[in-house]
Amino acid sequence: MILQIRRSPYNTRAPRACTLEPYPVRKKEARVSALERREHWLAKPRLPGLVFLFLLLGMACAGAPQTDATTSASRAASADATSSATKSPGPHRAITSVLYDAAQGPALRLCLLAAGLGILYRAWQFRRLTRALHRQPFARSAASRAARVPSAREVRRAATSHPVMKTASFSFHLFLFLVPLLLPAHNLILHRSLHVSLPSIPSPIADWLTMVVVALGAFFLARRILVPRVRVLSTAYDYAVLLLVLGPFVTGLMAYHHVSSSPWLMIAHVASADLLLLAVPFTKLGHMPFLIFSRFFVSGEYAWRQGRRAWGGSA
Amino acid sequence: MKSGSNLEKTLQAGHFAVTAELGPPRGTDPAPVEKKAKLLRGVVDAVNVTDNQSAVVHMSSIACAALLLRHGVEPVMQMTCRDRNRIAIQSDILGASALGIRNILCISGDHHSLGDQPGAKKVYDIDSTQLVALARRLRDEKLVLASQDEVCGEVPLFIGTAANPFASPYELRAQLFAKKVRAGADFAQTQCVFDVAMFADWMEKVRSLGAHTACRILAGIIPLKSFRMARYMVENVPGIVIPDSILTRMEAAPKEKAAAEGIQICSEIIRQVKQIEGVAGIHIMAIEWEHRVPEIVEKAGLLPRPA
Amino acid sequence: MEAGQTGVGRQRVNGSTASAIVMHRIGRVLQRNRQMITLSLQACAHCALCAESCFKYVHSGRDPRFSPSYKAINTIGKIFRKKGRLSESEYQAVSSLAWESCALCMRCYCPVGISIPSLIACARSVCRERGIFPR
Amino acid sequence: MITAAQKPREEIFAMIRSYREAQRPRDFLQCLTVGCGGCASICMAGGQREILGLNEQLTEMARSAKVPVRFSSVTVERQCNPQFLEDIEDMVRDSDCLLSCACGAGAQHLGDRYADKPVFPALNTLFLGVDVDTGLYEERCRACKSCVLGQTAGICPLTRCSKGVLNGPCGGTRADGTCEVGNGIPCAWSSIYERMKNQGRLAEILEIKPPMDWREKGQGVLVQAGFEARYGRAGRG
Repeated sequence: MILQIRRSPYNTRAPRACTLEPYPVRKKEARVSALERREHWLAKPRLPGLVFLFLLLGMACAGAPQTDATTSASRAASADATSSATKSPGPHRAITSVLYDAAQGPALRLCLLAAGLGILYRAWQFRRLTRALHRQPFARSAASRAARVPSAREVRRAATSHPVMKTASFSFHLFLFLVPLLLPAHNLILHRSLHVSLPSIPSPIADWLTMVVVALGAFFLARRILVPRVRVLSTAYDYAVLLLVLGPFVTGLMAYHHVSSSPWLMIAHVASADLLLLAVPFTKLGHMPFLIFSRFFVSGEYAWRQGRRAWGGSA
Repeated sequence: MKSGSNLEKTLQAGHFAVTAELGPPRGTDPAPVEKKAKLLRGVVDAVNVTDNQSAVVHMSSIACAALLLRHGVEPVMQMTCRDRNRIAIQSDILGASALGIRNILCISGDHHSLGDQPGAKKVYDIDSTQLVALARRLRDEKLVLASQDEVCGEVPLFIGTAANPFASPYELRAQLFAKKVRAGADFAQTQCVFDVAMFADWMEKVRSLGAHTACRILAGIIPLKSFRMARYMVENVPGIVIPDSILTRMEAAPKEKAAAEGIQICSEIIRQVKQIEGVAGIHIMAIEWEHRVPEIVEKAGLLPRPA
Repeated sequence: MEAGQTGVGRQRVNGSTASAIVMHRIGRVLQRNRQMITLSLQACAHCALCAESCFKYVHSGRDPRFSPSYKAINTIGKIFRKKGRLSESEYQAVSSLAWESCALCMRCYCPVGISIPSLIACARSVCRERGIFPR
Repeated sequence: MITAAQKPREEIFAMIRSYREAQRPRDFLQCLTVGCGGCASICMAGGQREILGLNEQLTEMARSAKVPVRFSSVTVERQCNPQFLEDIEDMVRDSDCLLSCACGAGAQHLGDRYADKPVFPALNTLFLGVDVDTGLYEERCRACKSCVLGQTAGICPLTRCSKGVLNGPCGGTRADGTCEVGNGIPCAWSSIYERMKNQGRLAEILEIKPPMDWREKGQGVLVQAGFEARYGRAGRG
């Protein structure tokens, strides 16, 4: 089934042969492969980021046994059914509970720390790359004052993105952030360890929202595969990061529905969440901080506010 | 003797010249011109005829000057660069000279967007300095701009220019005046003087450049009718500086006495300006107040005019 | 920031000196924009939402090779990754992408806020340093 | 680059509507809005985004005024280049009138190329300017064909002085250095004086500049050196 994106508002003329050879989606298949394939995604400039990633994970696991005093108490108290804590906590505890403690305890803190540092680094890098714009006063002669300027509403209305894509990506990102924050299970853990918790939404709704997120993820995956202009850009790296993002949601969903009772499921859930947090500043998920800095501070046609900075730093 | 005009004779003789200003009517009725001419005859050496002042349509300066000649008053025809290109300007100068008009004042002219025809196409083909040079070339070499064949007949002209010592950038104003003198100006009428210290400073710079000998400088004088007029001039007319002392005096004066106070201030300024070395006369710009000019000149002790 | 590239290639052999100078100048261009290029290319989520805002893409019957992100990645991305050491044919491909398929009208919309025109302009300046101009 | 701004929508629609009544073509009038990817795009007047907004607005106006007009749109790279106008030949064949969203030059070029169909301008070409900032453009040059920037430290008296004076500031400068015309327009000559003073070229301001030579100012034709042979001597003068 070829996903036929609705005709975009861009070309309202009646479909008709255009002098250039029309562009059938099907034939594109051959032409796309003719384009030179991209090198292996490991050769990307992102290599340092990924090496840093694996290093951190290894360190986290190594550091787990010594520092788990605090968490084991909380784990024992919770005695939640998901973890296989039924066996008595003998000296050689199962590797799964060790990993689970590590993933939930120090690894989480470490990943949060690394993500925070990463975002700070991006902020500093961003500051160094842009320079402050000094607005000089300008004077308008009568003639140019009369020139008509399309109102902001008109400009926004002729925005350049699809309505379908806009709603899909907006809801995807919204739930992506909301679900983990407002999940009752997460708040439980948060409350027990820090005695503070965010308001949480009822579990069935959270569950339904997770399914929406996973569905949207699938939609984006399909779009990446089927829409030619996206496929030509996509590399294995994009697919990997997309799956990385969906990882915690899928495993969380499986855990919630007890698809399998093996402890590895929870470990996978928490580990993938840590990985996701860690990946934000160092991989293409860095478009999150970039968007905030660029669309808020850099002046440009699509800047949300009157940007006070411009690209081209002091260098 | 460059033109034989009465103004030139007075200035050559070293007398303290007095000129006034007259706005042509906004129509064809010659009566107001005649009335004003009668008021000013014998009181002043020459009368400026404005050329569509502040870009508002009036009778043309040449026609009104010719009417003044008929009434025995010597006109100073103002010529702006706003309305005519170089062909029209040169033909107008030749026409005016043929009609017997001897004095010409070369000014840039107020911008047309300030007047009643903002939609007009601006000309500004040449600017005031180039107009002065053009007039001198016509008079001395009898040659039209950029051509070598002589015009027939003499072109006696006494060339005047405007100078505004009170407009920014101030340091440049003296040198700008010297530039116009080098271009060929014979006399100059400055913007209205209220801040005498600033005017003296400008005169001092002009003297250091030695421009005050070749070109006679007439200080511009405007009698203030009311405080409202003074405030309007300060805020809206560019290049006019009225010190606070005069403004407070005008504000203090009661309504009916304001005019008398204005004339009093005017004569004080004239007396102070006369002491400044290099000032060869005054130019009284009393538009629509011509009937008060005799009183001002008399108060300044400049009557009777030299024959 | 003139770090790094100064010591490059002063051999006496004429041919290689000339190319060394070219490489030095390309290095300087890349060095000046290094951070902006890496940051932008990393931030690009390959979502291809910028395509619809590009009239060349729309007018060419939506050929993906005209989408701004494709142009940016396949011009400056490739140059940057290989530090400017591209073969002649690759440079021709880059120059055709940077000049013929892009009018540099600065209007491509990127939801993330990447300045695609600067990337393509940077690719153009590298091509110019290399002595390659639009056909 | 050439800076332009959109005409009021009512004026554009009035042009098309008057043509519609005059012609009475078949059931509806097909109008092709031709955008331009060059200067009109950069100054946000005639780029693809603007012509889409324009088409939506005009369609609404047509519907509310019950005038059967349909708007289609295409954006070419530059309307001032014959090669790019060839690409849209078939679309023009299917349209009844053209709405050009390019500068004056582009609109006329489109009109010359497709002379059998009316071409309506959607933009008012304003000036040759610089993009000071996103969406903010200032005039710099009037293309007077004999540049005097060398004498005035790079500030054009013909464009940025409202009277185009060549010899020093006129008497009408306000106290804060702005022009008598008002609304804060800076006096070009004040800034020229400042710059010349900083560059130590004050004496040059005091030279009397002769009047500008306005010859060769009719329809400009440029034949670059070395191309005369190709296009024959530019003898018409």
